[in-house]
Amino acid sequence: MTEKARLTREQIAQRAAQELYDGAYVNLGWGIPNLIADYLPRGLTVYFHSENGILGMGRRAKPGEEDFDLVDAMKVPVTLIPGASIFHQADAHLMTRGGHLDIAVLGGFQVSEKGDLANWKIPGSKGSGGIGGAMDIASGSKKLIVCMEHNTKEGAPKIVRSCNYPLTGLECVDTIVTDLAVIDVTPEGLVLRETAPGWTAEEVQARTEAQLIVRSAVPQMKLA
Amino acid sequence: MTEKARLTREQIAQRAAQELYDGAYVNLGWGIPNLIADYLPRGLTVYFHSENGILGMGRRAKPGEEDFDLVDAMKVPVTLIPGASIFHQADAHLMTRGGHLDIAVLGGFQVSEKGDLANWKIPGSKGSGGIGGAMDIASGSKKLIVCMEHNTKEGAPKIVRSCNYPLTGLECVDTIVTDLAVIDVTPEGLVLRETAPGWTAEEVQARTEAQLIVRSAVPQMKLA
Amino acid sequence: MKQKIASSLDAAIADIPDGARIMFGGFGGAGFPNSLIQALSKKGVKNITAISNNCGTREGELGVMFKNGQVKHVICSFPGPHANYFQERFAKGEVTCELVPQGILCERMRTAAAGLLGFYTTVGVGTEVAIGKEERVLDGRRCILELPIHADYALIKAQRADELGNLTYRLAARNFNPIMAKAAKFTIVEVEEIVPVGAIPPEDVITPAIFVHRIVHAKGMRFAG
Amino acid sequence: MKQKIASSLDAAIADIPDGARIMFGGFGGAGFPNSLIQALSKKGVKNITAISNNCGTREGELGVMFKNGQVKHVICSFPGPHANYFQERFAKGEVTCELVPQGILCERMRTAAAGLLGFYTTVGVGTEVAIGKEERVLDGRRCILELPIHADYALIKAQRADELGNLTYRLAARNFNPIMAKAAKFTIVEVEEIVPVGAIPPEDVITPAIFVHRIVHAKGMRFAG
Repeated sequence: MTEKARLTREQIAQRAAQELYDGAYVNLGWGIPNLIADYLPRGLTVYFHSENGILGMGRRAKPGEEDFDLVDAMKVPVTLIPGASIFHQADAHLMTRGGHLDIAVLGGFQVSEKGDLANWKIPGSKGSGGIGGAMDIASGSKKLIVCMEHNTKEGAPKIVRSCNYPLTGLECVDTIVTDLAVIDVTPEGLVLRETAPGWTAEEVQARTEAQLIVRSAVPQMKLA
Repeated sequence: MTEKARLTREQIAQRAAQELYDGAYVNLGWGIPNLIADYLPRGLTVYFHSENGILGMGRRAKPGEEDFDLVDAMKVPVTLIPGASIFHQADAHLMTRGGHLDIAVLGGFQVSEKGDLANWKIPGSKGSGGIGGAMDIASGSKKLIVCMEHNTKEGAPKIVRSCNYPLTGLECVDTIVTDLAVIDVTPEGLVLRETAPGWTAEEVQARTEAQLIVRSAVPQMKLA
Repeated sequence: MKQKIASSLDAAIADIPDGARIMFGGFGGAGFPNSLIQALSKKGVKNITAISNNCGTREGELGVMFKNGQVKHVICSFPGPHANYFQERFAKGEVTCELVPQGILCERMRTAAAGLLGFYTTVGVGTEVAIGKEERVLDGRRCILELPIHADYALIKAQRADELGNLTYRLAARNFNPIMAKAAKFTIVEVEEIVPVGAIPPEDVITPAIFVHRIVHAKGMRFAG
Repeated sequence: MKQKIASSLDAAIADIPDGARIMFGGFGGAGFPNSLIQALSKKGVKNITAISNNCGTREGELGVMFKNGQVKHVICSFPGPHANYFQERFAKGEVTCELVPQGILCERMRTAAAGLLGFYTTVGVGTEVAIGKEERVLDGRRCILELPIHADYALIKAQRADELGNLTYRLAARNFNPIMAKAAKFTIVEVEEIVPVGAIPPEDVITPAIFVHRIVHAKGMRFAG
């Protein structure tokens, strides 16, 4: 059976970018989330936060323009927009934990039906692993969005009843954006908000371990 | 019986000033301690700390020179010396509690033989009372000096076996400078280091409730 | 861009309801949001819980709020020698007061700001401050558990804001203001000068705009000692 | 005035003994005390406990210390994709590692700096990070107790120092440096520029001189990604 086309990583980022709003303070994590800044809807001013003490990151620095004292959390030279500010790492995480960021977007290995997130370590992986800022960010953002593929390369569901990967945080995820769907974590459970173009709710459910709540007709994502 | 002359408040400050040393970071509390800056030995540079976020306070502002955004903890307009810095109140107390100040000097109502300090409230006094920065300062300075009269106006001893005034901190005082003596708080007990000019160790002990340890000959203070 | 600039002092505090928990910046006569306090007094907001280092200087600073009977509870470190309106109400039992060591007051607010739930300190052990608090031994030292202080609003004073809300302060007028800006749910700042976005170099910002929700221009007011 | 300026990088770290607990500033290639690390590597100090956000970039930053086997234990948040020398030693059991969430790493150092004894946080609850830590409920939320991280030394990088030790940093090279300066018993800073006392305006100082014990001039070193 050949599967229908899923969203590319860039399209996941593009859909997730629609969740941002004007004036929002936003942290973008490693992986797909880091692509979101490229798909910011026109006319929107968003203040991007970096764990190393920046609020108001602009676009990446162009070749020749790089200042290696001005890098994002992925070590990429960036620029500042007007109104940016610089502070130390403790204040940067006071912002993440303290509920000051409007939106944080993280990558994910698994999300549970209760909104638990696993995103920092693959079971049985070699080496020390590394946590970085993910646990602080997961704990305190007003809204946490997770961007990831809906299934592993082997086809296993990543939206599960209970995570069996090492956890990043409990009951912290608000919205999941995948290559198949947009799903909200609610007190009632996981609500299927949108499907990828060409996919039905039943097809998405078949690729999801956790039960999805389907309220009337589920619209398809718009990726203009 | 007419008592011999005791030190004036200014002389207590003058003796306490001799405990400071070049390059020291020092906080001076209300009352007698606040007079110490006037008796700083010549050639000494001391960095005075203020709880409202100043390190490197200089002399009080002269008339006409006052800047009411630059006041000490007693609300007196001050000046800055070269090398001064400004920070917020949380960082100011990170310094007091965290063991960063070399010396703090506080006023006192009572000091116990273990170095407990009572200095913020008189038992039975009306009103709310007020703590200010004293408890933070008492908890963390590398060396805490208390400046006070040796006895109350009624003649009661203020260096006692156990404080019956509301406490500021437990086992926090290192040295007591009074109008009769300099006393160190040691693991063995209160050691009489110096007496006021014209006073003997026995006379000081007679005006002290706590037992003083007298090691050989006790010198008299030098107030050149 | 969000419009954060209020058209007047009255507009800046118009939505503060009775019963609000409010932090007020300032220390030693410097850095008090006196214009905002005057507006709050005029509006007649009641049953306030005030979080502030002190309780006013006669009618000045928070004094007018106590004079008018607008405060029901205060969390402070040092009411101050001229807080007569506070002391009168306190003596009559019309205002209750929690005294907190000054640095611990800062830390409890910072704990709220940083999304933490409490901390252990040696400050206050064995004193009246420890009454009713959990005590234990950590690292061989007696310590007590202190809990965060949250607030609905912070009313603060800065020297300069850009239109986005990045702030700088003048000298020791900084004091409690940056901490309260971070700790409260909604921060209203009075400033002597509003400059365009970008006019404050990013490294010079003391309070980033993320902590500032409303800005109002006011000529600095000061009350004599 | 205390003389804090060391005559050379070697002199600046000459008294750091084997077994020392050392904090190292830096993040994302910026703000690393690379010249001091090189000197420490040359001196051959052993059995170090290193406290750092990450564990080096190949031989760069802390990498050389792991390559040479000078570190026995590391407290970090994210060893990093190019920390191959650390990972080799870790796999062989020659280095032990405590992983700490990045913001909690900051707070645990700040707790040491501020003379506090521990704090409660929701960060890490229900994860591997919580293993062996006290858990309780405060304000209706599950939280764990985190303890301070102390150090004998902090090795940090700043842009500019005055001769007294007041520091400023450049852009995001600030990162962990000001926190570590406050937390360690003895702070050694490498700076690109030393200016006379009084040259840094008091309001612009990021790290007050009270936290800085030794200053050494060094041309900034940087290692590619």
